[in-house]
Amino acid sequence: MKKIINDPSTVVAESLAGLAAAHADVLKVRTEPAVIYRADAPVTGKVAVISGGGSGHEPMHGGLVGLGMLDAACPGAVFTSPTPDQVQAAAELVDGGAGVLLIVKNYTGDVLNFETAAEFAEGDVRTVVIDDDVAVKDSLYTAGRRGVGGTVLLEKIVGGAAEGGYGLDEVEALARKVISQVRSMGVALTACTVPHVGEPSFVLADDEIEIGIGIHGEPGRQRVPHMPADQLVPALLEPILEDLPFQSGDRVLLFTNSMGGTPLIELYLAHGIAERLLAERGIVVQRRLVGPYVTSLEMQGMSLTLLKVDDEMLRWWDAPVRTAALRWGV
Amino acid sequence: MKKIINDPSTVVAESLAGLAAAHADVLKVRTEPAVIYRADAPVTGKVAVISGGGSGHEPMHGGLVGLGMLDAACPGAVFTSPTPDQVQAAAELVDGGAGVLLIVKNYTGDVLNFETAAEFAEGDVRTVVIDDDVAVKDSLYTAGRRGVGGTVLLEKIVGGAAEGGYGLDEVEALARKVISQVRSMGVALTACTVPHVGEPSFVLADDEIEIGIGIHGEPGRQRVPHMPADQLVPALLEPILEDLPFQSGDRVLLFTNSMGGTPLIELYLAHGIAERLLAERGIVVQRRLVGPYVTSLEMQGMSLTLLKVDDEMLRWWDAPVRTAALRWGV
Amino acid sequence: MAASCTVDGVVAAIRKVAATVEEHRDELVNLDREIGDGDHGENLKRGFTAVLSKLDNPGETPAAVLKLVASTLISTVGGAAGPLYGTAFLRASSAVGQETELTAESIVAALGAALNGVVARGKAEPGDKTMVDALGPAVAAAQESGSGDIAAVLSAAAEAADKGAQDTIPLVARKGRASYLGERSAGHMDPGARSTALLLRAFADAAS
Amino acid sequence: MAASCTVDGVVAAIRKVAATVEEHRDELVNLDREIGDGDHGENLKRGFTAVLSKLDNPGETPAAVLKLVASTLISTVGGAAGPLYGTAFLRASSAVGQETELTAESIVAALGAALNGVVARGKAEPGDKTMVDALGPAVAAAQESGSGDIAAVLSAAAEAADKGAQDTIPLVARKGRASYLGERSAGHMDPGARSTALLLRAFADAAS
Ligand SMILES: Nc1ncnc2c1ncn2[C@@H]1O[C@H](COP(=O)(O)OP(=O)(O)O)[C@@H](O)[C@H]1O
Ligand SMILES: Nc1ncnc2c1ncn2[C@@H]1O[C@H](COP(=O)(O)OP(=O)(O)O)[C@@H](O)[C@H]1O
Ligand SMILES: [Mg+2]
Ligand SMILES: [Mg+2]
Ligand SMILES: [Mg+2]
Ligand SMILES: [Mg+2]
Repeated sequence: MKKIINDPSTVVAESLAGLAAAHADVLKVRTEPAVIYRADAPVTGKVAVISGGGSGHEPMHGGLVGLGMLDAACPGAVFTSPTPDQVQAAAELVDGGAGVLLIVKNYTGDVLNFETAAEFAEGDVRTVVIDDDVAVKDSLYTAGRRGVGGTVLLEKIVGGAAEGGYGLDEVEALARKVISQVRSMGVALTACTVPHVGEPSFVLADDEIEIGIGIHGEPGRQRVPHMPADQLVPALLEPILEDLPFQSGDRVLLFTNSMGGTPLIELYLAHGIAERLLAERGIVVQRRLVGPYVTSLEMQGMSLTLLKVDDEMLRWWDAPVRTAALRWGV
Repeated sequence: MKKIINDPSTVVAESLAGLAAAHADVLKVRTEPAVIYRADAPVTGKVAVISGGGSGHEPMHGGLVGLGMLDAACPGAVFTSPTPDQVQAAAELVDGGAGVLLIVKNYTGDVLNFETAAEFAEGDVRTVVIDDDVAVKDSLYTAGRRGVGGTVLLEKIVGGAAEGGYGLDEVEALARKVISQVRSMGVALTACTVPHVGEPSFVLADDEIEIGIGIHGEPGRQRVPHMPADQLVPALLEPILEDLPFQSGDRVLLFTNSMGGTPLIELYLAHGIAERLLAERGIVVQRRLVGPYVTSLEMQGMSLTLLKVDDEMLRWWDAPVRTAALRWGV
Repeated sequence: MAASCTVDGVVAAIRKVAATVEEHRDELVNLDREIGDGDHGENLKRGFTAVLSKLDNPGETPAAVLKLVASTLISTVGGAAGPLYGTAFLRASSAVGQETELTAESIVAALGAALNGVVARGKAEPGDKTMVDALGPAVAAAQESGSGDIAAVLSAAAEAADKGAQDTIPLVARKGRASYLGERSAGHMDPGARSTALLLRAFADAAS
Repeated sequence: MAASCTVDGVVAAIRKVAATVEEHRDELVNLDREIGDGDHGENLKRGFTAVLSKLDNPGETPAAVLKLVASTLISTVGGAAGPLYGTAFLRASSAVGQETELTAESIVAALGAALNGVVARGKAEPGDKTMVDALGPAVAAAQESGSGDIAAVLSAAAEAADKGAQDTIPLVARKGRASYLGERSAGHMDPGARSTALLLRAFADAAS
């Protein structure tokens, strides 16, 4: 394992120190328990939006803290959900008196830890759980679908609305609407190495890829021979389109995400194919996001996320945002 | 080689198609010869700023085209400088009548091709060559230092000033000042694979790193055993500090760059160490940039760039920019 | 060998558990790499290291110790195992009330309460390939043992947990991260079931 | 064997060069991987493939063919080699003027002009470990051969270029990308010197 670190057990804390130093105009970091929060928190009268999850997915979530997006993010150990006291500390730091929305990705660990925090919390705390990964078959008898790329879109839109003055009920309703309209699917070309493990989380041969990969180095659903981009992109897109389903005339936001190690030259190439396939089906791409936003450390691979948008979602997607990773309009 | 591509010979063209689809509000792409240019070009009365270089360093340069930065970028084949006719086509597309500045990274190929273009160009065309890499010993008898991370800072500052109304003389003078005050140094943990080669450009053992790496997969100056971040960051920073030199009381912009495959969690960790080392020496970090901006495909590694700033540079660094990769103030 | 167990005994047992977790960290990491995300051993190690650092002031009663363990695990482990083991120790703490010495009977009650807590939080059923598949049989065995001897009760529990963990190997996971693998989760032991078996074995060893 | 060479002969020679470049693409890529960035073979292949696609309308004179090659290489090769080889062919084109048949003498002049062009553009000196170390000896050998036979002149040039390319192996690069390696550039043949030797060999073969 070659990484730019000192000690696996201090990676997260040292990285947070660098984040704080780099973006003091946008965010602050507190430790033990670790919370990344808006530099100007709490914003009185604003619904506070909090998320969090295991580290190693950067810029999600810490890089999404700031005006128009998250009020706070709770970073767990690498690929490990944060603990309830982090979430409680975050809520205390950013609660502006208008209620708190917790955005939780659907993993048992995340759900249980946020749930525990919500039980202890004072004030009006709501929780939404995002589960946009179509690679996992949904069922009442399993842990259900995972929360993946759609999380960034959800956090942007909901964060924009909260900044724009939505009350807690409205923010929660908007969040549930976005969750109902967003679907994702990913692929890994290589595995990643968790610092405290020191070895790759799985092994792919030189000509193998893993379709339906999770974002924690969990193996996916299917290991297949590597294929050209013209086949790979539809292999991700088709299951997404069938699932919601997305249909001719639908307006969408297309998010082409790198798992971290896939360079932009490949990502834009894949994005171009996805745009073409959607155009062929009469699906109208109205907004796009391309880049490494929901990553798995250095994993090579990508995911596609499609959100069926309406005017309300577009309005808050377009609203000003100022975070380490996403910034426009300000 | 596992990459999200179809055919090595069409990678650049297909990737440009995706870039154009993703950012139609900011840029346009023309082909044969390939040029990425501002959606609203030419901007009448504005000095046009053009850069370019081999592909594979994304987001540089195409992701830096837009308001407040580059008017056009000329993308060569992967790691191969563009050809003179690309540069000529770019100049024709974006010349707003106030002259053209060509920003060239100091590699023989880039210099010769831009030089050839400049010989043929009409109107007032100036060329500046950036050579900020302290890993290469400068000498009249060699190709000289390479242009690396400093290029992004140069393009932002000069692009801001051109947008702000500077004339060609002023833009050129500012460019030369920035070039004289910026220094960089990089390290590779892993090599990268050029699509048309199909194999890594060099091989590093599991415990080896290459210090002083170039951005084209050229081997660096020194192969050493891997080391903790607390040693690696000073190994990059010290040669930079000694070179200019940077001294106590100096005001700087610190740019911590990923070579592509190094994830943000490691990059911020390294950035934090660099901030601490600079603070210890009384060097005042006034601006920072952290992320993958000057990359070598999927290479794992990083570079540090330090620019000694003055008020003029800060003014144009802070000025609004709207490109695919850098955006603020608008 | 013992019919009762004081606060010191509980503290000693927890130290034994912490040592076991440390010792088996890599094994648990590797099990979790197979069908999860490779952090289970590290998570528990981080949690029990934090527990150890607090055991010099463990409180007055067995319940206080168990509650300290619970809150420390909840605030340091994260992941699925943090809240689940935290809840288990919290419910066990409540179950033993203000007793100053635990009896075999109260230990059986504590184990049952822990199981109920894990099920209430995690909603796993037997056969879902989770820690419940180790803890469930352990509780049943403890209840059936009918012994008044703590060591006997705990060793029956540990043995059943061990078998339960082994029996997770052929199962297809229906809860937790392993469930994403569908059929591919079969053929691997569940890391949480394994850690439950290890914990109970450590308790049994401490009692004997 | 031949005392003169028409436009058709030049076109045939260029086709031969293109075939040679295609054949040796991987070798040139691998040489460039050692001390450069691994694109030299690919760059030349791209350039000569573009040249081939234009050779059906080559123009009327040898000079026109050489100029077509020059401008095509300049606009398709990129990198250091593009402008350098482009300049070489451009200067060679000027040197042969409006002649409709090239003589051994005019070929010697063309080679000399090519060398001067490469040196003017690239500022490399002999021993800098560049294509100049193949082209320089080639020009000298062509001049010294004193033969009136084109094939003899070109084969003397090719032989000298070959030796010149071999002789770059121990050199430390002082120009181009390889110079960044400092001492570590020694022990490898310069890719541009190798491609120059290959080009001249193809010309010689075409003439014989
Ligand atoms: N719903 C659940 N109920 C009971 N146990 C569960 C449940 N989900 C997961 N587990 C247990 O948690 C273990 C994984 O713990 P750990 O690796 O620490 O958390 P994570 O899956 O969040 O990385 C699994 O092996 C399983 O035994
Ligand atoms: N200044 C120079 N003068 C003459 N030849 C040069 C010079 N710089 C580089 N070369 C030649 O160019 C070759 C490299 O060409 P190529 O790989 O196509 O370009 P790049 O180095 O831009 O990738 C070198 O092997 C060398 O022979
Ligand atoms: Mg986990
Ligand atoms: Mg090159
Ligand atoms: Mg786990
Ligand atoms: Mg080269």
